[in-house]
Parts: sequence; C-alpha cells; structure tokens
Amino acid sequence: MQAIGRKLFPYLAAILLLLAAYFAVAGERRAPADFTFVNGTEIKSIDPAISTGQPEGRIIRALFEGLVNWDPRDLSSTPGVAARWEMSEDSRRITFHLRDDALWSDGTPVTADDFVYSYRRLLDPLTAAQYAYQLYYVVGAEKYNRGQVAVGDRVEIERFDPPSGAPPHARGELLRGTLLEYAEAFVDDPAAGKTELSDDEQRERLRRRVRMYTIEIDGEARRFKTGVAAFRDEPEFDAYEPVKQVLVDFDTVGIRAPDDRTLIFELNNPAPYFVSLTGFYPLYPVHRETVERFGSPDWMRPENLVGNGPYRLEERAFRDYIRLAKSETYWNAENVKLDVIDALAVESNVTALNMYENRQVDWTPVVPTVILPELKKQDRDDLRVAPYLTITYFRFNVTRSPLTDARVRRALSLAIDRPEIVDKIMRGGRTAATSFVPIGIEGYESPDCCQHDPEEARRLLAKAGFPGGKGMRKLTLLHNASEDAEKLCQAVQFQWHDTLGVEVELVRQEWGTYQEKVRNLEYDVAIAGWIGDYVDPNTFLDMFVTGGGNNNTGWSHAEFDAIIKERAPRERDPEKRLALMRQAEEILLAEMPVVPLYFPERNYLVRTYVKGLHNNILDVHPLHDLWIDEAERERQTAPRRKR
Amino acid sequence: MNRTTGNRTKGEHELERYAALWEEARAIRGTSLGRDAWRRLRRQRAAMASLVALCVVTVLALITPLLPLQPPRRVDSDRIFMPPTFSRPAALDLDKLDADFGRKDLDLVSRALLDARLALFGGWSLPSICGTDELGRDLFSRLFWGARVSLAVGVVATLVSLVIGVSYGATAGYLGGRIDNFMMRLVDILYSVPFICVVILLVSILSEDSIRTWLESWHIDRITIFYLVVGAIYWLTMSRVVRGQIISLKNEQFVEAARTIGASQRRIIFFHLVPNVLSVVIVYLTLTIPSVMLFEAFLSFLGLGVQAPDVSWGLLVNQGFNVITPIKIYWWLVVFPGLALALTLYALNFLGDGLRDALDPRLKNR
Amino acid sequence: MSEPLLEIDDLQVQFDTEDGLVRAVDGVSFDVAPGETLGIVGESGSGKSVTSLAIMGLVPQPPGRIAGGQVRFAGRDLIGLPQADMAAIRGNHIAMIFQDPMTALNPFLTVADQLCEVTQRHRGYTRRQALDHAVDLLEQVGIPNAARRILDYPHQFSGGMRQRVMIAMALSCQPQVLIADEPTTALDVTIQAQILALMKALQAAVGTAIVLITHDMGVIANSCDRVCVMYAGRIVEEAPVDELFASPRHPYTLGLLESIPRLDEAQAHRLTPIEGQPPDLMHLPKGCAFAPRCPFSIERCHAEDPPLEEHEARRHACFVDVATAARHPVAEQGGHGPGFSSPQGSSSPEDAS
Amino acid sequence: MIAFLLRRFMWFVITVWAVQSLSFFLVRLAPGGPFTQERNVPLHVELAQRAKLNLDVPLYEQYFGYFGKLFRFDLGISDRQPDFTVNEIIAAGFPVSASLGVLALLFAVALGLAAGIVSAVFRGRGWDVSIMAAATLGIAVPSFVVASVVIILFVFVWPLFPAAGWGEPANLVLPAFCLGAPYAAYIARLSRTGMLEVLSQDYIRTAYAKGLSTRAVVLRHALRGALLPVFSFLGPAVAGILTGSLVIEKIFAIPGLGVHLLNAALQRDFTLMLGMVLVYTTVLYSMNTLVDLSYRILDPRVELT
Repeated sequence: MQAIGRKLFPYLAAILLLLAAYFAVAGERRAPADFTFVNGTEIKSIDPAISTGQPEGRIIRALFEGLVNWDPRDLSSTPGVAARWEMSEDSRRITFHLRDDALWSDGTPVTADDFVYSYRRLLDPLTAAQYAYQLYYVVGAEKYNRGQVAVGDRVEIERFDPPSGAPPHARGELLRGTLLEYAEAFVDDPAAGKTELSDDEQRERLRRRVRMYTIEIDGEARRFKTGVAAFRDEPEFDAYEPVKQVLVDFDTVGIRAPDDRTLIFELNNPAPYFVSLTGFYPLYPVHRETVERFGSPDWMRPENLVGNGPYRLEERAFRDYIRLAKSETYWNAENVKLDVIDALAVESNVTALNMYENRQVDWTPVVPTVILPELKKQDRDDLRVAPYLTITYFRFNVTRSPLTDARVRRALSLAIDRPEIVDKIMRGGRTAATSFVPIGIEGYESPDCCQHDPEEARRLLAKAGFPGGKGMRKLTLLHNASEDAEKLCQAVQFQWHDTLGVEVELVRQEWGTYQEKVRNLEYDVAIAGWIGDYVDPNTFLDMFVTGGGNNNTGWSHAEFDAIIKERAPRERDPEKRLALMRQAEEILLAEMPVVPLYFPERNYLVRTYVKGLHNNILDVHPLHDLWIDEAERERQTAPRRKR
Repeated sequence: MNRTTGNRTKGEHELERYAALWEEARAIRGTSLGRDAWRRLRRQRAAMASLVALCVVTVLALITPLLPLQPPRRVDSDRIFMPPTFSRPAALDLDKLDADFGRKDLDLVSRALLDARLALFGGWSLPSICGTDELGRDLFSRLFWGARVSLAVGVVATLVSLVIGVSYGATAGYLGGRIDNFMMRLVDILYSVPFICVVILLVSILSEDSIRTWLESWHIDRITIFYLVVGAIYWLTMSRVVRGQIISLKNEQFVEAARTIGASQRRIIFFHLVPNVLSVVIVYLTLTIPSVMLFEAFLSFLGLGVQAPDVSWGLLVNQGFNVITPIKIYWWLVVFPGLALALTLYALNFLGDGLRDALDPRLKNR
Repeated sequence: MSEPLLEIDDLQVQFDTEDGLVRAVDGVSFDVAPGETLGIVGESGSGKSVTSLAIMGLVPQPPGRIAGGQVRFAGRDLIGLPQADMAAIRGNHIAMIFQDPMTALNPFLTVADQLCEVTQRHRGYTRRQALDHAVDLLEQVGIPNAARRILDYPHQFSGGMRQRVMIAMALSCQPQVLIADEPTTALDVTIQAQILALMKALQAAVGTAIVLITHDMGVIANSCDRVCVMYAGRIVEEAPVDELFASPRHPYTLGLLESIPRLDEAQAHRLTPIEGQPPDLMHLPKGCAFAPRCPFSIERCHAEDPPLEEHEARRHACFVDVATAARHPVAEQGGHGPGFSSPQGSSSPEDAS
Repeated sequence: MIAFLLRRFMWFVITVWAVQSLSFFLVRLAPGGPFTQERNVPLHVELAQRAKLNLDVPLYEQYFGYFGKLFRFDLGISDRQPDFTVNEIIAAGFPVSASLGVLALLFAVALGLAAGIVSAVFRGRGWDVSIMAAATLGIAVPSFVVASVVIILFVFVWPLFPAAGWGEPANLVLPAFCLGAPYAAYIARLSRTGMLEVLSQDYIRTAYAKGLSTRAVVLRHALRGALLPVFSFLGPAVAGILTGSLVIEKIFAIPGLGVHLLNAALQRDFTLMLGMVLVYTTVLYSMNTLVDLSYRILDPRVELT
C-alpha cells in the first residue's frame, strides 16, 4: 500500500492545488452599483454612539438621520426627523417638533422616546462614548455621564440582569430612590497617602475603587456597592448588594419627551450652535428594540439593522465593501436618487488613485499629496479643492525645559518658514497658517501670527540663554507614520537646525504608541491636527483649557480658562462672544504652547457626471443628495467602458 | 647473495626505491581545499565579476564620507523632484556640516574621512546624476550613505543567523535522538510564530523612552537592535539546512574514523562536519543576505524600518514606490535604488553559485 | 569465427578539459562474435569504461567527443546515429550493466517500475505483460519470491541482489550484446562468482555476446573466451584467454600476470608490482606509452609507437620479443627498474629470500 | 503514518499554547492599548472602556479567561472593530488570503519548476542563462516595487486587469503574480540545482542505457529527485507568502488576513491580534507538517515512522 501512496502522492498534491485554485477563482460576481466610492480605511463601527471619524460619518449619515440635517452647501441646519424647532427667549430651552411621517426601516414611526433612549445610551458611562461630552451643554448630562452622585440626589440603580420578560440585551433592572449615604474605599491602594498623583497613578487607583451607597427606596434604606469585581467582592463589603452602576436619575437630565412628537432640551447656558450640533452624527438615534433584542455586535448586522436614514445596509464585507440600498420607508425617499451605493475600504491612497484612474470608482476622497501639483498642472475638471476647517500644528510639552520658556517656543515658531514648506516641500494642498482657528468661520476674525523672522528668532533664543542653539539639548519631534507628517517633520528639523542651530531628532511611532506618549507628556514636540466638530472657534479653543481632555501640552493660563469656561458661554450677543474668543486666541498665540503650521485643504477626485457633491469646510457630503447625470456618464465612459 | 644485475646490496635497492617513491609523492603537491577552491572559483567568470563588484560596493560604502558627494540630508526646496542632471550643484556650506551630514553622530573614522574630503575637494561635489527626491535631497549621495546601512544590516544580521543557525543545526544534527527531536520541535514552534507581529511589537517596545535611553547609554542605537532582531529571525532555515546536511554526513566513514582516533564530540562537529557543510552554508548565506536586505525594505514599507534622518536602500526603494502613480512617474526615484539593490543581490547570488561549485569537496581537483 | 556481431574500428574518444585535450580512447579496434565473451582488461584510466560508453553512445557530449572511428553493430555504424534510433537500440539490442549497484538503480522508483520500463518502451508491452515478464526475469536471475519483492524499492535490496536486478533489466529484451562494466568489482567474492556464473548461464540460454570489462585477471580467466589488454587508451594485446595466460607477448600483460598470485605455480614467490604511475593521458611520452615502465624497453620503444600486428589470430604492439629479451631495472625515470623477475620460463628460479 | 500525525498534533497543541502565551504578554507589554483613541477621552470614559474589555481583571484571570474561551473557539469581539467578532473577521479574511496564497504558490511552483528543469537540461546555453537571470531578478527586487511596475503595465498601459479591489477573478491575477514571483525565482534556482545534482547520478545513466528518451528520463526519473530540495523549501515559502501578503493586500486593497494582522498589530487590537496569531500559527504549522510529510512520502528511503 505504501508504494502506491508514494507513487500517487505528487499527482494527488497537484490535483489538490488545482482544486483549491478553482475555488479561489470561483467567487461570485457582484452586480456593479450606481455609485462607487473609496471610503478610506475600514470604518470603526456603524454605531453612532461610539464612532468618531470621517469615513464612519459618511456611512452613518446614510443609515440614520438626526433631528436636523446639514445642508451640504453652507452646513446650515435643515429639517431632519424634526420638522421645526423653536428656541426659548433666554435661548436655554429648545423644543423640537418631530415630523409624523419619519419611519424606521421596519415601518414603525420614529418617536421622541427613541431620541431620549439614544441620548441616554450615549451618556451611559458603560457605553464609553467618546463624543458624550457634546451633550454636556444639556443640564445634568455631565453629572450623569461622569457617574457623579451626591447625598440627597434622586438616583437610579441598575442591576446586572434585565427585568424578566425584557429583551436579553436590555438595560439591567432599575430601582429608583434617594441617596442617604455614600462612601468610597480603595482596595490595597497603591497611592495611599500621596497627594500629587500622576495620570497613571490616578488611573490605577480608580480601578481599585469600591463605591458604597445607602439608598432609601420606598421608605426602606438599602445598601449597594459597585466597582471592579476583583476588588468589589472583598469580605469587608459583604453587607452591600453588588449592582452594575448607580447614576443620578436620568429625569434630572434636561432631555424630555412630553409626547411622541415633541422633544425638549434644557441647556446650562445658551448655545446658539446646539441646534446644528444635533446634526452631528454621534447624536443620531438608534432603534431601541433591535439594540436590546440582538445586543452588540449582532444588531448592526445587515439582516438585523433597523435605521431611519435614506439607505439600508444591504451587504457588508470586512475591509472590503459596504453596499447601501435606497430605503423605501425614508420620509424623503422620492428626493433620494441613487438606488445602490458601494463604499470600498481602501487603505492606501495610491491604490485609491489607481482605482479612480482605472474607472473602478467614481469618487476618491483622498489624493496622494505627492502628485497634487501634477494634477493641478493638468487642470483636470474632476479635481476638487475645498477649504477645510482643520489645522495641523506642533504641540510643545511646556513642562520640559527648555520649552518651559515662552521665548524659546516663540523663537522656534518664528524660525519655521511656512510658505516654503507649504508651497515648495508639500507642494500645495494646504495654506500656510496665520492663526490657530482656521479661516472660514464667518463673523470670526483671527488675530495674525506665525511670520517667518529668522533674525527675531535668533535674538529671542539668545535672550533665552541659548545663543546660536548652544547649550540647548537635542529635542525629540514625535510624529505618526503618515507620509505627509514625515515630510513636514524632516523639513522643520532641517529649518530649525539651519536657522537656530537647534538639533532635533525625529521619532516615528505608529498610531497607538504615538497617542500613548502624547497623553503621558512623554515628548518635547509632537505633530498634531484637529478637525472642527462644528462651525465655531470654540471647538478649537476649548481644548487648551487647564486639564482639557485634549490639551496634552501641560499648559494652563487662568485668564484663558476664564474666557473659555465662564465669560464666553454666558455672553448672549454673538459679536461680543466672538470678540471674547478672539481675545482667548490672542493669549494662546502669545504664549505659543502650540505652533500653527498650516490649514490642510480637502483635495479629492470626483467624476464630473456626479452631481450634488458640494464643497464645505467640514467635508460633509451626505450620500442622499448625490445624483448621476447618466447621459454625461455614457459620453465619458463609452470608449473605455470595461465592465 | 648479490643480485647478478646490480652491484649494490638488496637493502640499498629497497632504500633507493623508497626514495624514488618519496620523490614522486612529493612531486604531486597536495592542494588544500581552500587553494583549490580559489583556483576553481577564479575560473568562473560570473562569480569573479560579482566578487569584484561586491568588493567595489563595500569599499565605496566604507569610504563614502571621503567621496565628493552632495550632503545627503540637505533639504533644498528649489530642487525638488529634479530629474538626473549634470549641472553643478551649490558649493558645500562648511559651517552646516552637522545638519547636512549628521557629522556629530558619525563614528571617528567617518568623521576623519569627512574632514579629509573637505581638505581634498573643498566645497566641490558631484552633480545630482541620479536626480533628487521629494525634499530636494541628492539621490546619488543618499544611495551611498544608504549602502552603508543596508549592507551593514545584511551582513550583520546574516552573520548572527549564521552563528546561531549553524551551531544550533550542527549540534541538533550530530546529537540526534531525543535532543535532536526536541531542538527541531523548538524550531517548528518558532517557525509557526508570525514574525511580523513580533517585529512590530518589538520595534515599538524598543522605542519606549525608558528603554531607548537605557540602550543609548550603552550606545546601541535602534539600527543595531534592528540587525539583531532580524538576525534572530533568519537563523531557523539555516539551522534546518545544516541539520539535514549533518545527518547525511554523520554516518560517513570519516566521522567514525575521527571517533576511533579519540576526537571529542565538539571537535568532530566543528572541525570535521562543519567544513563539509560549508558549501551548503555558503549557498544559504548568499540567499539570506538578499532576503534580509529585502526584509528591511519590507519593514520600511510598513513604516517600521530605518528612521529619518538615517537612510537605507529599503527606505529609498519605498520612497520610490510612493511616487509611481498613473499620473506621473518620477522614474529615477525607483529605478536607481531598485537597481542598486538588484545589482548587489545579483552579485551575491552569482557569487553564491560560484562558491558552491568551488567549495564542493566532491569537485576537488577536477 | 562466425560473422562479427559488433565491430569497433579505430575508435577515438577525446575530452577537452580546461587543462587540455585528453585522448581517453586513441584508436581501438576489436570485434565481438555472437555468443562470445570478450574480456577487456587494464588499469583504471586505461579507457576501457569510456570505450563501453562510446559503444552505447553515452559519452557526455559537452566535455567528451567521438573524434573518429566506427562502431558497427550488425553492419550498421552507430556513431552519428540520430538520438531516436540510438535509443531504439540501447536496452533492446545492446544492453549494459554498471559497476556500483548501490547507485545504479533509481532510489525513488520501485524495482517494478524500472524493470517494466524497458519492455514497455521497446516491446510495447502493457503494464500487466511487462510486470509478468519482469517477475520471470527476476526469478531467472535468482531473486527469491520475486512477485512480492518486485514492488519494493532498491534500498530494500542488498548489493548482490541489486546487481541481479540490473542483469534482469539488461536482459529484458534478450539483447544481442551485453556490455558489463566491472559488474563484480563492488561485490564481495562469493557474490562475484554467483553473478559471473549467472551471466554465463544466461549467455548460454539466450546466446548474448558479452563484453566483460574488468581490471581483475581472475575474472578474465574464469569467464572470457578472448581478451583485449588496454593501456593508455589503446589495445596493446589481444588473444584467446588460454594463449594470453600461457604466453603473454606484451610486457604490460606480463606485468599484469605477474602481479597476481598464481595457483598453478609450484613455489610461492614475491609478487612483483608494475613500477611507476599510470600515464598522464594529456602528455603521453614519445613512442610506446608503456616504455617508461617497461623492463624490456629498448631505444626504439622510446622513439616509435609500436603498431598492433596480427600473428596467428593474436595481436600485440611491441618491438621486443618478451620471451627472449633481457630485463633491465626500471628505477630512473624513463630508464630501467630493479627487482623485476624475468619471464617465467627462461628465468632462473628466484631465491626464496 | 497515524503515529506520525498524532505526535505532530500533540506538538501542534504545545506550539499554539506557547505562541499564544508569548503573544498574550507581548501585546500587553507594548505601549498604547486598544482604547487609545485619536482624541483623548476623559478618564472615566477610558475606565469604562477598560471595564468593557475586562482589562481591569488581574492578569492571570485574563489569561485563563482567554484560554478558556479559546478552548471553545470563541475569540471574542475585536477591540478596534466592535461591529465584528474575531471569528467573523477570520472567516471573512481566511478564504481571501487562502485563495491568494494558493494561486501564488501554484504560480510559483509551476513557473519555478518548469524554469528550473529547462535551465538544467539546457545547462550553460542561452535558455539557462536568461532564465536564471530572470529568476535572480525576481529574488532581487522587493515585491512592492514589482507590484507598482506591474500595475502601471497591466492596468494603465494595457488595460487588462482592475487596479485593485476584490470580488472578481480578475482581481486575483496581478496580486498572485506579484506575491508568487519571488518564490517562483527561488524555486527555479533550487530545482535547477536539484536537477543538475540528480542528472549527474549513476541511475540516470542507467535510464539512458535502457534506451529511454531524454524527456522520459527527465520527467520520470530525474524530476522526483529534483523535487526534494524544492519541497524542503516549500515550508519557508508558505511562511513567506503569508507574510508577503501583507504588502500585496495593502497595495491591491484585498481584504485578506495579512492586512487585518498588520492593522491589528499597529492599532494594538488585542483580541484580533491574538486571533490572527492563532490562524497564522495554525496555517504555518500545518503547512510545515504537510511539507515534512510530503518530503517523507516523496523519498522512499525515509521510513514513515
């Protein structure tokens, strides 16, 4: 037997290999979609609550719809699920009136309760939503999201298991009561007795926290405890019943739905931009019934997902494509022109360009910077250049000498020849920054900064004690692995060395490590960027308040905090408010914890037969506004039509 | 009784005959394997040509600071994406050597060479015959400075893999039995580890601030660690090949002969068996160096390779890749680095073939 | 002597190596009659194996070259025959077995595959027919329970067994000529005798002419009808076996006979080796190639090359009459050597030193 | 044979355990984690995220928790792609990478073997030199350079294939070529040496002496012997094709395991990375075993212990 086995083996192996090759090629072919575009890297998620990036926005805006939509031309708020809305005279209460023909894709009507459920879910600490802070303008929202409770508050206690009869992934059974007593304990506390805690130590300490509540429910005092199981079940806390979490009662949060068609927001301070904020996709509603029946991730599967947007999720292949089909239940269905849309997940922008040039896709939102000048030289009609509410800047770690000295920081800024970098090295695709808040917000005039003045730079550096860069230690410039970042840093590295004699070492990190280092202030200089969430200078300036989530420079300035935190939000008159904002930016640019570099433009290629894709400074292009001029498409592709 | 034919005693005859035999034996001078191999290698034109080419490249790489090249790190925004030209470049700026050449962190020898170059050529330098890259830096000089790193990576990593691989393989092959089985199972396990994950994590761990400063205190920089990591990955195939060879040689008579005259196991392995394995090892050496250099290019593609301002061929080829688009192709940015890498690997492969034939004990004296 | 089956006429085979031209076979002529066993004997490097390869057309072309002469088989010249025709003859009409049975069989194929190939190629047998034929052959060559063993691989056979398989393979198509290139050298003595006996028996049964190449005079004496003695690429003597052993006419043949123990001699005596080294085929000396080592050499031997003359059905190439000439020592290069006992008949008995 | 497979499986389990443990700790050692987002999240949100990914449980509990689930083939939900479970991602990515790998291997073996045999048979003459020159070129040029040149030629100069993407057989041709080319080159060189080695053996001369034609001798007798070095190289070749697919999948936008592995590692997606390591370990190990097995089957002299 062995001999036969040995003899046949090579033929067997060959046949097996050919068989496998056949299966490889036998994949089924997908019918081409009406409109195909490159959506960049695979989206993080289609759950509005936990998503953040641009690619996610394009898909979520197609699958769901918020209270308001943004008009692609000027980003003004247009009616979405809310037909109309009105602001109270002290502009601290906003009432939205929902349209009655807004339906979920399973035919059920979209009610105000859906929004209340979705916003509660966004604020629920366990959802760990990154954009929960957008709702901090609402009364009590921050307290709810941070899980803060005070004695005497009405509280809600969430148990681990949902009430019997409720869907499997519903929220835990709820009890309501008033908090009588509250105590915290830290199991073998690593930082016992220390006063000043570093970020890491604080995080480590909070992990070991056990919180004990005595709550009066229907007249009877009961005791509950929350915290990480590993520490919560210590014997000394046995008397307390373990529960999932204890939060302030959601009724105290200023979001209410008196009836199915009305939604009322109570704001802490007047926020004129709040209406347009509800058009930002993390604030979109989700379908409660499917979320609670399937739980994550199953509720987001194509066969289960229920959305209220212009499109349904037809198919989804990981890191390959997402196919959207027009939804019949959408209230504005007749104005939605494209039936089938494919969003392709393509990692490298060189590949995206190849696919575009090969007519496989109709729109690629990103273009390799290296060939931008060439495209402009060819003055192609399908190249779009749009201003973008974004800034690329350097962060200084002001806690590390010599960067503690503002003169050194200003000198380094003055030594950068921004026009040379932008025009000659990056060769376009961006405009040199003359302020921190990007241009394009009407009614707001930024103070001027960032001229290129080598002499002044050398003088300042000498005055700071480092004439000609002598005595200055080697600085590290931290950057992530994108090709633009690399070019920019090498150019600045050279300019600083050339003009000031300051030596810089480039340290390239991939995304994960880069952010860890920035958050822990483990750097001297780091490249950074920020895309505005809404059209207002505040989205750029509120970052640098003392202890701000995204400050990460260690800089703090009392007057700056005062303006941003107290005086500006209270100012009713828009002009005066913007003047205050300008004052804050002046402080920022004087102190220079950050060095504005340039405002990147949005460059993308889109076929001329694609209509309804408008330039706007937030680069938002709702898919349901697009339509194809079929005649022009035939003309263009007739000669080279491949498929 | 004297023989009728000769007048000398029989003993003398014997003596004379042995003398004649001794004469003849010495006449046929035994040639050592090395000298014979060199003679046969010299006859193979391709192998010789590549040996010469490799020597030239190595020497040029070593004396790069001496060559009148343009500064590899000088960013010049007026000369971005300049195609190959013979126009005279700007003269060197003598007080900007640190920025242009990274003079401060050059080793002593290179610094001396750089000074000698300045004395010799002053500000003059060769034109950008290979054109310039996206930051206007001269590609021709970057090719030379890159050669230093790439060749170093190739050679050191391969030596590391050679030392580990050969000794590991030889020991496993020779000892045989359970030990061999265990050692080979270990190799199987290591073979199944997806090294790209390990490399990514190792690279980021090594760039941890605390570890990096500690390493710099031993003045080991990232590139050296890079060599060791790559070397530590590539020894697996070498050990397997050597083991296979040793096993087939193990039961040859000469091993038993060596054992009978009391040679220790270590002597047998490293003195008898390893030289025999030489030809196979040489072949794999000439295959490992190219694959290590390609691995460095592969890592540069993923953004994990050599970091600016250092430069390596992998980095240059990768930058070349980024400029190939259907819109416009800056052909020189991919052709010259690609050519440099390809020619060197070509030479290595041909040299490998030549050496294998030359060193094959069976072909001796043919 | 019946019509010769195989005629080799002035065969010349040359190898051009880096160091120069090697005339491995320098004008060899001999005939083989059907059913006859011709022995070819000579030291290694004398060109006997190359001759056999030339006959089979297996001389590797890039280094080697057939420089001249003819190899006529049943009247047809094989040199220059197109490959296809030559392939049709090889294994069919002329077969060959080699020296080292350990490496002569393909280790990756079963014995069955390698045996059936021959008959399938030449006789167009089906797999079944070829298999039966192969089993019969194996039984003929004396391999126990051949039917089962045929499915085994070569490494499962002993040296002797493998040589038997080689013989079976060679005789699959009852070839008219069987060339055996040192078939027994790699085997130990007892097996040697069995193999020779087997070849003789098969020759008697099938009538195959055998060309037996060896350096062992014992094998020649045992199995051959006529013998050619080769030295430095040439035939220096050819004669019937018994005549050759009785009265060798060429000093080299004499030397060979004296360097082997003789049972038919009354007294034991010291064996006398042939002095010096085998000739370097690239720089052959002027005149007779054997002269430097020949105790009977005279001036003429160093000047002229002795032609191969025919005397009553025998041939030899030497100017001196070995029976009568005086010996002289061969010590110095090209001169004479000591310690060479004179030919058996006329010399005074050696003292038993 | 069965004993051989059983023993190999036992070692496979040990290998998986060893590699998974190594990766489990290595991943946690590297700076950054699955929850570091583009924008820094407030501390309490981060703590919630850690809780969700149960990163706060002491390490040994996480370790045993992980292996417990691994035993039931539940690889958990991807940290960075919460819409998918790791099992799903692997199920989606594996056939893609497998088909790409198989085609690349098929291409490499077919072309490599044919080139090797031809250049061995015509040793030293025109064919041999040109094939070996091309083969060495295949080894010398990085796959992404080959890819970019191939794209320009076969997508833009002669519009034969799509530039990238997945879903149709035409998407497979260029990537398989770029992925397989270096290995075709290696196999060509190895099979040439193997063939030359075998052709100089005595049994080849016997085969000729039997009157077989050159084609029969080369294909039936010489080829098997020449396959040995090629087979021994197949193990590393498969490993190379798998890692090499990282680059090719990124360039041709193919949703294979290579890209998932790369992104999981770069973004510190713990669960996905451990899942990927498991898949790669399994594939690498089984391919190595397969190669070992075929090596033994091919060479009858080796016992099938």
